[in-house]
Amino acid sequence: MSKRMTMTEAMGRLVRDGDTVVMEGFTHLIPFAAGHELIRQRRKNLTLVRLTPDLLFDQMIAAGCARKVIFSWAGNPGVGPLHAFRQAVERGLPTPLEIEEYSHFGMVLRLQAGAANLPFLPTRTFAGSDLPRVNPRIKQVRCPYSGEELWCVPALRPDVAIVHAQRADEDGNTQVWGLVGVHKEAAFASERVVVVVEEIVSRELIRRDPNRTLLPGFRVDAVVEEPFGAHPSYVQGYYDRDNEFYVRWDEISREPTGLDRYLEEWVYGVSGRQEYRERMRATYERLRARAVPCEPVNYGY
Amino acid sequence: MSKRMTMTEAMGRLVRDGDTVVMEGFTHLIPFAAGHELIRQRRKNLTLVRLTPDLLFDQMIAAGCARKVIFSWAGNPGVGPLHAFRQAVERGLPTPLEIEEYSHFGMVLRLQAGAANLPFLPTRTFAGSDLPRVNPRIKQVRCPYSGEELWCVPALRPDVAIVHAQRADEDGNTQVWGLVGVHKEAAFASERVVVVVEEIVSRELIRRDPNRTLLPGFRVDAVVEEPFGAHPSYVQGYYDRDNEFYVRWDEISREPTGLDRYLEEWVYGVSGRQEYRERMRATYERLRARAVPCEPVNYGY
Amino acid sequence: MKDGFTTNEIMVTTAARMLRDGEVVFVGIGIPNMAVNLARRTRCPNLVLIYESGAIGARPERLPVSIGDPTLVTGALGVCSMPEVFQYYLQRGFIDVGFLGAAQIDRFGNLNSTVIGDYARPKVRLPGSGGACEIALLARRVLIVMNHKHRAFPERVDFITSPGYLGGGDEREQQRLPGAGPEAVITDLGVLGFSSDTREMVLESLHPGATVEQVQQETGWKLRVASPLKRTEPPTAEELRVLREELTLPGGAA
Amino acid sequence: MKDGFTTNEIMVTTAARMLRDGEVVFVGIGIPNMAVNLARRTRCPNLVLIYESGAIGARPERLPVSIGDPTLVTGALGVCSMPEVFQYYLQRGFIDVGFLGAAQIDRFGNLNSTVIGDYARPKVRLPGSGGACEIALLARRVLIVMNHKHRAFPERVDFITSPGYLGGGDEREQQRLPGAGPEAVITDLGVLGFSSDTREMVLESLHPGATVEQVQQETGWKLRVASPLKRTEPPTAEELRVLREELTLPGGAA
Repeated sequence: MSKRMTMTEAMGRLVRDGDTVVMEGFTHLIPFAAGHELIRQRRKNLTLVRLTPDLLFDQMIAAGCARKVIFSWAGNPGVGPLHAFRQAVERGLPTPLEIEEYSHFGMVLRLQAGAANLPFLPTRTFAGSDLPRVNPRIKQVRCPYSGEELWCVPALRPDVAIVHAQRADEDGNTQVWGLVGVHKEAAFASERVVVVVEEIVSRELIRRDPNRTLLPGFRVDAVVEEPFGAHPSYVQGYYDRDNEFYVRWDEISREPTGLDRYLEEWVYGVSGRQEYRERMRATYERLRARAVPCEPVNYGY
Repeated sequence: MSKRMTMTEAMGRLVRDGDTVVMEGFTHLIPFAAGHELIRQRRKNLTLVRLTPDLLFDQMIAAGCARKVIFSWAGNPGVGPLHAFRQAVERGLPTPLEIEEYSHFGMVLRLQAGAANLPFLPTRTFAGSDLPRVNPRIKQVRCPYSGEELWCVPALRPDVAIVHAQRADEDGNTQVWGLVGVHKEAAFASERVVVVVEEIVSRELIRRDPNRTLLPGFRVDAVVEEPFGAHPSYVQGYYDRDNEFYVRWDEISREPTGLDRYLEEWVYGVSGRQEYRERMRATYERLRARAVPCEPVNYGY
Repeated sequence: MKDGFTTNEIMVTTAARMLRDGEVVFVGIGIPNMAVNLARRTRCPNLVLIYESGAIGARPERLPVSIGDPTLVTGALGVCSMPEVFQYYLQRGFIDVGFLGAAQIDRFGNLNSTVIGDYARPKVRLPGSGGACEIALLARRVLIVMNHKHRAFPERVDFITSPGYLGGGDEREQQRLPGAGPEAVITDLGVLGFSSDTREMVLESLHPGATVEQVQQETGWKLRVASPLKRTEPPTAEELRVLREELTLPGGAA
Repeated sequence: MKDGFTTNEIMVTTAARMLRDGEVVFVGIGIPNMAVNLARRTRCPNLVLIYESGAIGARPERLPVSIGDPTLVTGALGVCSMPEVFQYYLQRGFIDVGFLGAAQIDRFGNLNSTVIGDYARPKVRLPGSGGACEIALLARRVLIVMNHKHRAFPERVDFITSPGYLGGGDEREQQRLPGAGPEAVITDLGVLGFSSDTREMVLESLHPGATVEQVQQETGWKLRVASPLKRTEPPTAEELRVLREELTLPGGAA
């Protein structure tokens, strides 16, 4: 049963004002095309969930989509701070932003507990850190065997997961390779799942390599084909990370006017990722991946 | 650094009398060659760990290797009971066998907790079952968020994991496809790890498809190349399950004399898996997998 | 085969008809496997077959002998680890239907696949839970398939491996078990449900040729009978054709 | 570059020399990344590079700009999910060395990468923990790399993101923190260790050209100095060649 939608349809039908939205991807596979569409649709009061808010949430915060961010590391990797995020946290501009903060391990476990339908999961991190002091959701649990106190985090169950991936079939059976981050846990933890892929492929191609499947179609509500949809992040086997843009973002976002100009030109000023891609043809060509194919394995018996 | 050993060396150096040994593989990749070598080396007082003891532990119990079995389903799938296991449990023959019993989910979580270095993991199974009544290691833990009582199991930390896989390089970097079961958790939970593979391949072949890697070499103490080493179970892409043998085992093992004859002929009576394979050439040919290759994916950027 | 079909065939077709298109089904071997594959080839082309071994959306070319058969992987939609299948699929609530069988079932649908006699001094040591305990608790609908024999239908099971309605009534809710409890028991004689108040087993449908007396004789307590008592629809010609032509095991029927 | 090498270069070579061949190292970006790659190309060919992104045994062709760079995957020995990297690798105790940096470090090696000022009303909001908190607790050896500036070396950090020795002495053991605590702090001026009794920071080695006075001036408390105080060995010609020829970022030094 085809679950194919346009990005406009998928974001319009599956993401509502006030939703908790997880948009994972650790450097790899960050769903920028989806985020831009949410900005264009002027979605409001979202609770945004990512380990690393990255440029994606910086843009969504600046555009006024976010009420709250749940995260563990908010920076522009190797470049500097996220200016819009800092403005919002330090000065409440353009509007106040609530934050809920963990370490990476804590965030990972919140999603894993959600995916496993457990109310909590224990961990050996957090001991001696001030994080539990400022985040009362980080609690302790006593081990019924050793008697020791472990720290623990509560399950996170977002309303929607938006998952960028290399490929899926029309039914939503989704495959990923390269860094997989916490994609699977984010999708299983959430009530609804939108998958955005570089290409929709045949069901047969998926079935020829079942070990690469991240999500089965029945766990997916919409599949959107959006080539270059993770730019300026990257997709292994498709295009490289646009490191130059990550550096330029520091300048663009330093002043709200620069950031607004960027949104005007590259988000509000395009109809969607197709137009963005066309206007960025030279960049697309520059970043295109060279071929480093793996060897096939045999699934016969 | 090459970790290559013969099966005799690997079992001799890494498995000691009295050890707790996990030998996983859910139907797929059951390490029979390793088990037979342990029988030949007359290893004693082992605590054997598998979800499904299968013919492998039936043979090891009959041969007197086992003091205890930790398990969740002891049968010959689709055929009938495990006769040696039953003899030992029901009548203490040839020697008494201690058992410690969970459901599959419980066993999986014991290994997962061991792999994660947690003292326990919670679960929603076991409620209303008599299993916690007969196994006091299954306890309850109170969720510090909801207040609800969940069941939980303690971590399992075996002395040795023996892991059968399709291929590894000399350093022990190990790849698996098809059913992966609880292989990764078994290996990470254990103090020592022996990997048995159908073929040792080049480091470059491993590096060309890093997403297929189950275990990194630094987690592995020995790599043994043993083609047909999982027979009568199967290896996806190499050979089919010997379903006929599983049916025949019911007859072979029904009387201790039949079972002893089998051990005499196929375990004690061969020097190792190479001789076994040569004496079973027709079976090996019959079971050989046809080619059903996957499509390569691109790892470039 | 006095009615033109075997008892296995009517069990398979009856079980197959309880499935709804698009459901995600945790499949076992034997009759449940036949039932799911029959349903997929007739009324429910969009069934998703999941095996506790980790095969997702399997498309078996041959009838699998075990739930870890290689044919469940070749051409499957996906493969996942067993920690994932139990946590992210079953415990998360994504399994619509789970099939169970057992050595014993009692008046309140509790299942025993662990031991006959005392646990510490077993008369017969059975295989144990496998994934049955968690399927009984965590699948949305639980269907049980068993041969109807007196020794398999005692009033109380010797050991509760997989809980049904425990002591009956609202005991399952009282003890806060997850899941709704078993929905139906499909035997070689008929179909049994569970009464909505006492939660005891009720004979709801008789297979062609079977009688209430016969069912009572093979049941270890005074069995309640629904009124009206239905007659199970016999397998259609098309169902029998699929079963006999497409779903035979290599070397014999399942 | 008055001594023929930059401060970054001596930090990198000093950090690289603290690694032992065969160790499994959790790598960050910047100087730790340079250090690990330098060590791998000189004294420690069997180092295993692991990134919290899930890349195992990476063999980067170019210097990664981030710890999730695609070059960490192409040609790696393996890839695992982040739940696995934190649980099966780091928490399980298989990471021998973790590198950390921070905006602030205090007398007892506690690190702050969360906030300057009050948490609820921050003067400067920093990025936060990332994986630092768990690396500080769960890696077997923790090495810290920071520029030695007065504002980065206060007597007490504003916020403990990643615990060092807390209030010093045996407080870390008292509070039953896992792990041994930080081993060394490598700065642009020298190398500091921690005293085995009070657990306060001790200047152990001065880089060429640096003075004790200069280090004290950039430190927010009265700094203990080891006796004898060592001089850091300057980078060798071979180390500098590898750094300059093989480990430059596309478009500039790391």
